[in-house]
Amino acid sequence: MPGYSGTELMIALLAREVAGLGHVVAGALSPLPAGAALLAQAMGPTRATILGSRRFNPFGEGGRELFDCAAEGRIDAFFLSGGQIDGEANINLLAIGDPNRPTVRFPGSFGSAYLYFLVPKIVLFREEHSRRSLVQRVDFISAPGGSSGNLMRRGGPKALVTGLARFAFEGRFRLDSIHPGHSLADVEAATGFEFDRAATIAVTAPPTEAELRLIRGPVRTDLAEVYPRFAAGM
Amino acid sequence: MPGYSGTELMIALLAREVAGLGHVVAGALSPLPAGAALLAQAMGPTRATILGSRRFNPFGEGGRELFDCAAEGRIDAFFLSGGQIDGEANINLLAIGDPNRPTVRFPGSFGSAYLYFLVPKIVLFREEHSRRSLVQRVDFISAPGGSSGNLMRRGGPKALVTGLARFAFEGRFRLDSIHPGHSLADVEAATGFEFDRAATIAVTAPPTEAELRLIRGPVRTDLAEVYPRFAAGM
Amino acid sequence: MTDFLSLEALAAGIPDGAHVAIPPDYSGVAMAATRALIRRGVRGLKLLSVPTAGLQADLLIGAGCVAEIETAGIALGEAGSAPRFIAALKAGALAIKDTTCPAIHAALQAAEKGIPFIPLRGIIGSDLVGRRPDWRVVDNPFVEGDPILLLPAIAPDVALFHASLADRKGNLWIGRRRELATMAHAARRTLVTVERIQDEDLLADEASAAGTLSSLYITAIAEAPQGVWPLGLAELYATDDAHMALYAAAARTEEGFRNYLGEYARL
Amino acid sequence: MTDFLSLEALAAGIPDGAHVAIPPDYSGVAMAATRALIRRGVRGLKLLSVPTAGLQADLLIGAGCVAEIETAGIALGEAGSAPRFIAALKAGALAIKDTTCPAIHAALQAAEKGIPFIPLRGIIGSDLVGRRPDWRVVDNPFVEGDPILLLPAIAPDVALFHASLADRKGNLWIGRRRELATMAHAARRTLVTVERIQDEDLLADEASAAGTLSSLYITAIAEAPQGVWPLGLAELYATDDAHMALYAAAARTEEGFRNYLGEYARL
Repeated sequence: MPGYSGTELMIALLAREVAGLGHVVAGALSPLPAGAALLAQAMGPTRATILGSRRFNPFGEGGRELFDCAAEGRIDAFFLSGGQIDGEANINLLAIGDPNRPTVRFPGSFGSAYLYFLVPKIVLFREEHSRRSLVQRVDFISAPGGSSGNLMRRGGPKALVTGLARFAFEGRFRLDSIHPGHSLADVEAATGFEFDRAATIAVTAPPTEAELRLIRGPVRTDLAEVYPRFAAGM
Repeated sequence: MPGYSGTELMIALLAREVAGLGHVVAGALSPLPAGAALLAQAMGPTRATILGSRRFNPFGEGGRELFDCAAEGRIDAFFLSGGQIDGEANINLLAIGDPNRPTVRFPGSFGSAYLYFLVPKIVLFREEHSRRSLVQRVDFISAPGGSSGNLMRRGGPKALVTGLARFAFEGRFRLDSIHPGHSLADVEAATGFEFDRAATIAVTAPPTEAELRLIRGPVRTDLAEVYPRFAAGM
Repeated sequence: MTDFLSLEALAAGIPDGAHVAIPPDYSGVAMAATRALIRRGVRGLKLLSVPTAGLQADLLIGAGCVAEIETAGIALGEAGSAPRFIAALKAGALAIKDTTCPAIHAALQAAEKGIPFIPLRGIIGSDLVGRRPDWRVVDNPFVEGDPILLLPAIAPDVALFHASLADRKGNLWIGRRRELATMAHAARRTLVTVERIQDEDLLADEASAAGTLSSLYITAIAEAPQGVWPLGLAELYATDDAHMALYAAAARTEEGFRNYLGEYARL
Repeated sequence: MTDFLSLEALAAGIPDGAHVAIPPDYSGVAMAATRALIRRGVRGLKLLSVPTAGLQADLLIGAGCVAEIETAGIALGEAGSAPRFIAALKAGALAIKDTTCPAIHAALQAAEKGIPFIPLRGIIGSDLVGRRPDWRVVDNPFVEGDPILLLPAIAPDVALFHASLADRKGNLWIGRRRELATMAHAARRTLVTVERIQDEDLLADEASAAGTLSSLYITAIAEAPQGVWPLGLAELYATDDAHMALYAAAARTEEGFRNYLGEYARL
């Protein structure tokens, strides 16, 4: 058994994706990104903004300011997930089946359809790495992974972190590293979309002592403001 | 000699134009409208908002809120003046001659080009009643008195109060009353635009004791916040 | 002039079929007023969540009060998904206008400014666009070959929310929760519940004025201490997590939800 | 990260030719920084008054620092018209973009939202429209036969203003003067002078947070007590009316203005 939990691994890996950036934001219903943003803030020059938090919230204009702030180019990275994520990095946060009468309904598209375009670095995450979550083609595009040439688009997906592996994204996903304890065969079996392989697929570096100390200390404490149940379960 | 000054007469007459309305606003560089709004507030159910005032200012969104508030239909009356006012109620607050190299430059159009359309009742005022100020045709239209049929327009000029007389406006000015001590001949001689005459042209009722008591008391005191020199000179 | 009403009278101010803007769960949800609405059996509401919804919408939907909801997302926070919302949607008993958070903010700002539409970047390429015949993709008239989305303004009939404090003139302390100001500006009428009402004018000093929404925008106020329970209110009280879990469990079934309503809608 | 600079270093942060947004006379005009700009001999500024201008613009214009001004109005308040502005305009030495207050607010809001344009009601029929080739009258795409004005967004290079208070993190107290927030959001860089800097974090409690503009938007701050003089600053000090009258009289002539500058631009 490794000396860290799946949650701790996700937080550490997501934090590494945004390490050193100026302003990193975690959205609604997003405890893993919130943990990652707080960890990046604890380890570097990053400012973490946590939606729903009173303490980690620079905004004075209400709910719209997050989006205006992104449009002004003042947000460097944001995290998005999806009930489904496909090989073109399209994400589905809405529903499976007819959205007017769905067979599965997710919470909703939230700000994804906007922030995916406006924030330079979008880090995709989904702890559940399965053919159910990582699909050939999403049933509904809440936010598209790519856009045609003439559409104003300043940002988009740069990486995908799951419970099994880390992919880079440049038009297609490229498997870069596999987390300790898992194999390429595991990843292939659990991934519903086609992906490229890096020339050398690394073993993901596990959370360091320093990362774990911060995650189990101040990050967990700070998370409890917005995500008390999540923090208590960590 | 009447028992009141020209300033007191203007304030009383402008206040009567907006008496009983819900929300009356006085703009920048506008001591007479400010006095009138404060007098209307002292005499009735009116809420007076005075631009530049801290005390008579409900706005928490900065300078834009006055205009948004008008667009929402929450302002019932506003006052506008003009370096020139013409017979179609066009007003010129900008310049005479080429605006890029004017022979006369007024302070500027301020919010007139907007509020003239959005506030139901615009009361025009100009204490100086002369062929220089009330002209056949303005040199520059800061804000037009009328608009063609298909343009969204919710309000416009309803009356003009000068140091000599009071006109109603419905596409053309109609002389309704002449202030005490002046004659129709005085008005005709001093007016640069053509105007209609009411069937009976009244003598303007001079300021009442009650109006003068309020003008010389709380209105003057309240005006001193934004217009200290004006209030001191009253 | 702002009216000061009882909670029941306030709820009576929202007619059947009204288009009602409601805040997100962290921003002062008028839960006591929501229970009053359910008690009086309001029907056919069109909810606009600004920009997301939670317990309030789930309760109203479950109680049969809602014909349509426009929302960027709905869930019960850490208590999970919104069960009555999902059940109603699956049953075809609820019309939905799916959207994205900044589109709601921008459309309310358009109403606030009295403009008929407002452009917004991004979004094009999302399947949301195809589901919104009221949205338009046009070419930016200022630049060749630059498609952009236009959103029509949204002016709700009513904004309904809760604030910590009002004064006797009807001014409200909203602090940093300025989406409440935008909602009130955009809406035709604004109905508010508050924890308490103080004598001192909130606009009398600039420190409190900075977080105050003027009575100019407030139609009526009802005092409702703990009026956001079981949700939390900023500095004053936290979300009642145990109750949220209880609700989430009960509302899994229609019967459980009915029992919950019978017990708690009386509060 | 917000830098803390001397007044001279702050002024050095505004290059020749910069597009600079400035607030109206009642909203925290950075007069000490303006005098520092004049001392360093800045040239070719494009001023944007938000939405009106006064002493600051008149001084900068008289001192030859300004190539162009966009404004809805300019005057010295009760001290009368802006003499150096009028003289420069009559001499053909100043380019002017005449506008109307809400058009400036709306265009800054467009920049704040990252949208390329924003519609605005009214205005059509004003001769202002013919003087603004950058504005467009279009048909509302949502309704037949409804002409409306579109304004391009304005994103200034710099917003320059004064606030009463900053904290060590670079957060600013702006209270109800939210046009300062809009300016800072819309501008690429924001340079600010303040009366004083406190140790306590302005965002630490919700009461002060409600009137606080985050350091996220603040490029640099210089301490400049009485930094708005001879204008006034909200609750702290009133406009120096005697000085305004002195300036208005002096600036009637070029020579009087030069003498004034010699005496007061050193402050």
